[in-house]
Amino acid sequence: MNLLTQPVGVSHYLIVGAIMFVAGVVCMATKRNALGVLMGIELVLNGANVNFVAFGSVYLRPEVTGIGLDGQLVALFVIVLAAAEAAVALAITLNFYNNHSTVDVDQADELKG
Amino acid sequence: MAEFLQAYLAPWWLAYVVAALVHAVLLINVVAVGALIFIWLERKVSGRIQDRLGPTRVGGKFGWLQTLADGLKLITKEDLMPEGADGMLFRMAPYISFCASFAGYLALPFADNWVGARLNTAVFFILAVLGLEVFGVILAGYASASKWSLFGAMREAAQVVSYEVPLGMCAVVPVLIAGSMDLVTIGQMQHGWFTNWFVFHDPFTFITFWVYFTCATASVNRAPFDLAEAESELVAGFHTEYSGLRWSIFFMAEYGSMFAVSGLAAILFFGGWNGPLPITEWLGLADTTNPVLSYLGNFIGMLNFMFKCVFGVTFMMWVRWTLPRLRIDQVMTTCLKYCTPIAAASFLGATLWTYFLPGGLILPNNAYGLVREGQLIDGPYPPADAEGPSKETANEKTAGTGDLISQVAGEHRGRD
Amino acid sequence: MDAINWHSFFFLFFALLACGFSLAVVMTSNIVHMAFYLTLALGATSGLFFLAGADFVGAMQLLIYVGGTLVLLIFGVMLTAKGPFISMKTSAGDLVLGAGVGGALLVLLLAAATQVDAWRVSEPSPPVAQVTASRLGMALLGARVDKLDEKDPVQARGMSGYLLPFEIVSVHLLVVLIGSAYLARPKKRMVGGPVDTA
Amino acid sequence: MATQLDDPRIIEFDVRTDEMLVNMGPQHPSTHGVLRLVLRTDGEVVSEVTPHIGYLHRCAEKIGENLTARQWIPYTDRMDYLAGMNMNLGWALAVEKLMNLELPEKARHLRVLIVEMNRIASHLVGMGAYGLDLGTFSPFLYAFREREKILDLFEEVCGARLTYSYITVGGATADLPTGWIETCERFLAQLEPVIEEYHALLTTNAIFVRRTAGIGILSPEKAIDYGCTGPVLRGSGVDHDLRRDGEQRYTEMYDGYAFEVIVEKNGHYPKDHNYPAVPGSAVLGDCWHRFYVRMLEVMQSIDLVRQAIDRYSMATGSWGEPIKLTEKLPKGEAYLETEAPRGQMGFYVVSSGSGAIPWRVRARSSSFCNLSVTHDLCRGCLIADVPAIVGSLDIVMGEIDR
Repeated sequence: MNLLTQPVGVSHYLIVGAIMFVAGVVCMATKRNALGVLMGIELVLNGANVNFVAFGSVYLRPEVTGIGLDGQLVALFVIVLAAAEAAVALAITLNFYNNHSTVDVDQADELKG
Repeated sequence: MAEFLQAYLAPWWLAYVVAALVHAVLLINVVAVGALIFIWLERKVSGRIQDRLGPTRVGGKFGWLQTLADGLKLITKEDLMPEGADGMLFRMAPYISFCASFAGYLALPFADNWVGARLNTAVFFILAVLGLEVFGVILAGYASASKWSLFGAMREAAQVVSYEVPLGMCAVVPVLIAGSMDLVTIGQMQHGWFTNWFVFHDPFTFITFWVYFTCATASVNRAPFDLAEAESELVAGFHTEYSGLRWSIFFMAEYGSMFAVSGLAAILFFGGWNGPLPITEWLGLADTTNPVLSYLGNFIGMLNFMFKCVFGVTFMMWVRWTLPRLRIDQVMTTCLKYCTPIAAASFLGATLWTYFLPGGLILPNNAYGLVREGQLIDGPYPPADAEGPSKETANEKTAGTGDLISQVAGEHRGRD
Repeated sequence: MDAINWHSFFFLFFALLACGFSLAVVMTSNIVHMAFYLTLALGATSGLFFLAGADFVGAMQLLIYVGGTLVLLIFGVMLTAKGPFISMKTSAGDLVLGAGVGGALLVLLLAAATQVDAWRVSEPSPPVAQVTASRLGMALLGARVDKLDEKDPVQARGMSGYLLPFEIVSVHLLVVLIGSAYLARPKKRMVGGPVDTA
Repeated sequence: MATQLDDPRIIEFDVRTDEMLVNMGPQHPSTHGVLRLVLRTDGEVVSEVTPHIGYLHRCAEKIGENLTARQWIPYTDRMDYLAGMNMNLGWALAVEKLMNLELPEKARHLRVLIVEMNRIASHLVGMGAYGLDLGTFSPFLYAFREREKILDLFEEVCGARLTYSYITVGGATADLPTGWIETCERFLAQLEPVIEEYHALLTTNAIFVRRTAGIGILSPEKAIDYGCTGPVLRGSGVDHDLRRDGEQRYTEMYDGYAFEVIVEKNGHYPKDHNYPAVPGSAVLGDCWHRFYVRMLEVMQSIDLVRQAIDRYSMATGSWGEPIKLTEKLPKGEAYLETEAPRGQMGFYVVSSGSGAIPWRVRARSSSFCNLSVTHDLCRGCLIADVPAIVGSLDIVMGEIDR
C-alpha cells in the first residue's frame, strides 16, 4: 500500500503510538538517570495520547460518533496531569540530588531490607 | 493558488509544492526583510533617542543598506565554536529559535483572510510556538560550555516559563470577548470605528493590553527584561560564544518574535487590519465580491496592520533605549506579584463585563454581534437561532449546569 | 498515478519525526541530548494531533507540554547535569533485557493496532473541519454538545460531561503546586554536620 | 527561646547547586577597564568577590624617580585619565610644597576653574558608565555629549583632550585663551538644565532606584576603616571633603569660595539647588547615595566654576609661570592630598637635594582604597548587583595600577 496516496487510518496512528509507548517503556527500564526515567514516562503518556486522539478523530473514524470528544478530552487531561506529574517528579529528583548528590536511580536503595 | 497553478504546471503535484513554497517564501521574507528593516530602524531610533544620527552612509542618505552590509560582514566572519561545546546542540540552537519565531507567522493574519494557515486555535498556536523560542536560547546557553552562557540560559528558562502564564491569561481576554480563538474572526469582529477595538471594549481590556505588552516584552527578551543577554552582567549571555551567521540568526529570531507579538497585540486589541475609521467600507472595498476591490481593501488593511506592528516594535525600542535593566528577582516579582494577579483580575472583570454588557463600553449592544464557531452572526445576543427546536432537550439534558451553558449548548445544537 | 494524499504525506512526515526522535531518546545516553530529542518528538506529536483534527489538543500540547513541562525538565537537567551524570551508561544486560521486553511489547501492540479492519483506512474524503475548542470547553463544564442527538443509550452515556474530572484535576493541580513547593522548599543543614531533614 | 533559626550553624539551602568560580574580567563590558573580579557564585548569588588588579601597571612611580618634577606631569595624566587636570594639580601642589613655592592669585583661581571643570567631566563619565552598568545605554551618550564640550574647552586651553599636562609646578603651562571664559559660561548655562534630564533618566527612574537603593550598603565606620574617600565616603554620610578639611596649602585655593560639602547631614542634603528628593527605599551608604553625591557634586562644581570665573577675571598678575624643567629640588620630603573626583589623591615626593630628579615618588590612589571594599559589599548579593556596586565605586584602573 502506498502511504503517500492512500488515506491513513486509525491503525497508522496506533502504530506511531505503539512505537512511542514502547520507546518510553524501554527508556524507563534502562535509563539510570532519574530524569531519563521521567522522560520515558512522558513518552509513554504521549504514545497513549496519540491513541486517544486517533480514536476520537472525526477524520479517521467518521462512522463512529460514540467516542466523539472523549478522546480529545482524555488527551487534555493526560497533558495536564503529565505536567503535574513532571513537577512533582522533578521536585523529588532535585530533593534526591540534594541529599545524595546523584541522580542515579540505582543508588536510591536506602529502603532495601 | 494551487488550483490556479495546476492549469499550467505539468506534474500536477508540483502545483502544490510551488504554492506551498510561494507561501513559505512570502512569510520568510516578512521575517527576514522585517528583521533587516527593524535592525536598521532600531539603529535609527536609538540614534535619535541618543542625540546622534545613526547610520548615514551605506546605501544613501539614511543608511538604508547598513544592515545588509553588516549581514555580509557577518556571513564572511569565521564561525567559531568553543572547544568544549556540545557541537550538535550548539549548531542547532539558533535555527530552533528562528524556526519557532518563524512558525508563529504561519497563523498570523496580515489582512482579512490573508493568512498562511487559518487555524481555529491561532491565538494559542502563536503563543505556544513563540514560547518554543526559549529552547533555542536554553540549548545555546548550555551547549556553549561557557559559564556566562549558562547563566543566561538559566535566567531565560525561569523568566519565559513564568511570563507565559500572565501572557496566556491576557490573550484569553479578547478571545473571551470574541468567543473565538481564530485570529481572523477576532479581527473581523473589530471592524468599523476604532471604538470597536477590543482595547476600548471595557476598562479591563485596556488594563489587559498593558499587561500583555509588558509580558510580551519580557517573553521576547527585550530590555528592560533582556536578562538572558544582559551585556553588563553576563557579557552577552546565551550568545556569548556565538559569532557570524549563527549569531545573526539569533537576532533575526528576536526581531521576528518582536514583530509577531506586536502583530498579536494589534489583532487582539487594536483591530488588526481595521483602520481607526471604516475607510474601506466608505470606499466600498469591504464585503465586496469584486476581486480587485477586495484585494485593494485587503491591501489597505495590510498597511494598517503593518503600521500597528511597526508602532509596537518601535515602542519596544523606545522602552529599550530609555530604561535600565531589571534584576532577575525583580523580573520575577514583576511577573508573579504584579502581572499575574492583574491579568487574573482583569480576566475576571472582563468576564463579568462581557456577561452583563456584551456590547462593550462605548457602543452598548453594537450592531456587529457575537461570533461563535468562526461565524459572524448579526443581531443581538443571544442569537435568534438559539431558540431552536432542541433548546428544551438541551435544557433537560444539562439540567443543573446553569443557564448560560444550556443556552450556548442549545445554540450549538441549532447550528449543528 | 493516484493523487498524493496530503494528509497522509504530512502524517508520514510527523510520524517519522515522532518515532525517530522517540527512538533517539532511547538510544542516546547523553541526558541533554535526550531532553532535546524528547522536545522534537513531542513537537512532532502535536503535529499529529493537528492532523487528526484535534487543533486544541495540539496547541495545548505545544503550550503546556513542550513549552512548559519540557522547559522545566530541561531546567532540572541543567541543574543536575554535572560531569558523571551527563552520560550514564546502561549495563549491557539491562539493555538486552529492555530491548527484548520492548520488542515483545511492540510486536503485541502492532498486532493489536493492525488487527481491526475498520481502523486501517478512513473515508477518502474527510468531513469538513470542526471547531472543537468551545465544544471541549462545554464538555469540561458538563454539557456534551456533540451528543445531544444521540439516541443509542450506550453511546449517549457520558452525557454528563467532564465536570467532575475537571474539578478533580483542578484540585489535583493545586495539591501538586503546594506539594512540589513543599518538596523543593529551602531546607536547613548544619554547618559541617549531618543533613537535617526537618 | 532559642529556635532552630537562631542557631548560626544551621544554614538554609535551596536546590543544591555547586559553587562556581567565574571570572568577571579582565575582558568584561562592565569592569571599567581591566579589572578582574573572581566571583564565587552559587546560582545567581555571589558569595565572594576577589578583585585582581595589576593589568594596567606601568611603573609610573619608578619612572617618576628618573624624571624631573615637571617631566613627570604627563605620567600623572595617565593615572586617573578621566580627571587628568586633578592629577596634575596633586603632583604640582606636592612639589610646590616641597619647594615652598607661593603662587600668584590668578594662578590659584585658574586652577580651581580648570580642576572643577574636569571634576564635572569626570562625574559625567561616572554617571554615564553607571547607567551602562545597569543596562541603559542612552545616558552614557548624553553624558559624553556634554563631556565633549568640556574636552573642546580643554583642547582650546592646552591642545590635548585627555592627557592635558596643563597644570604644572609653578602654575600652568599657559594662560586661558581670549574668549574662553565666555564660551565656558555659555556651556555652564547650557549644562545646568541638562542635569535635570539626567536626574529624570537615572536618579529618579523607578527601575534605577530599585536597582541601586539598598544595594551595597557601606556603613560610615567601614568606609573610614577601609580608607574610602571622595563620593564613596560622603555617600556613607561622613562629612569630609579636603577642599574644606585639607591641608592649608590646598584649602587656600578655595579660600573665599562659597560651597557646601555634599553630604547628608541631619537627614538631608544641601538645598542650594532644586535636587530631586531621596527615595524612601534608599539607605545611607548604598549605591544610590554614592551616585547621588556625584550628581550633586556636578552642580556644586558648576557653582565653583562660576565663582572661579568671576575671581579669575578680577585677578591681576601672572597666571603662574611654570618652573624650569630642570629646576633643582631642595632636600626634604613632602606629601599632599587633594580632593580628586574619585577621592583623596595623595602624592609623596622625597628629594635628596642633589638635583632636579626626586629620590622617591609615590602616589596614594583613591580608587585603590575604594575598590578594596568590593568583597565586603558584594558578599551575598546577586550577580547583577556586582556591576551595580563596582560601578557605584566609580574606579579608574589607570589610577589603581599606576
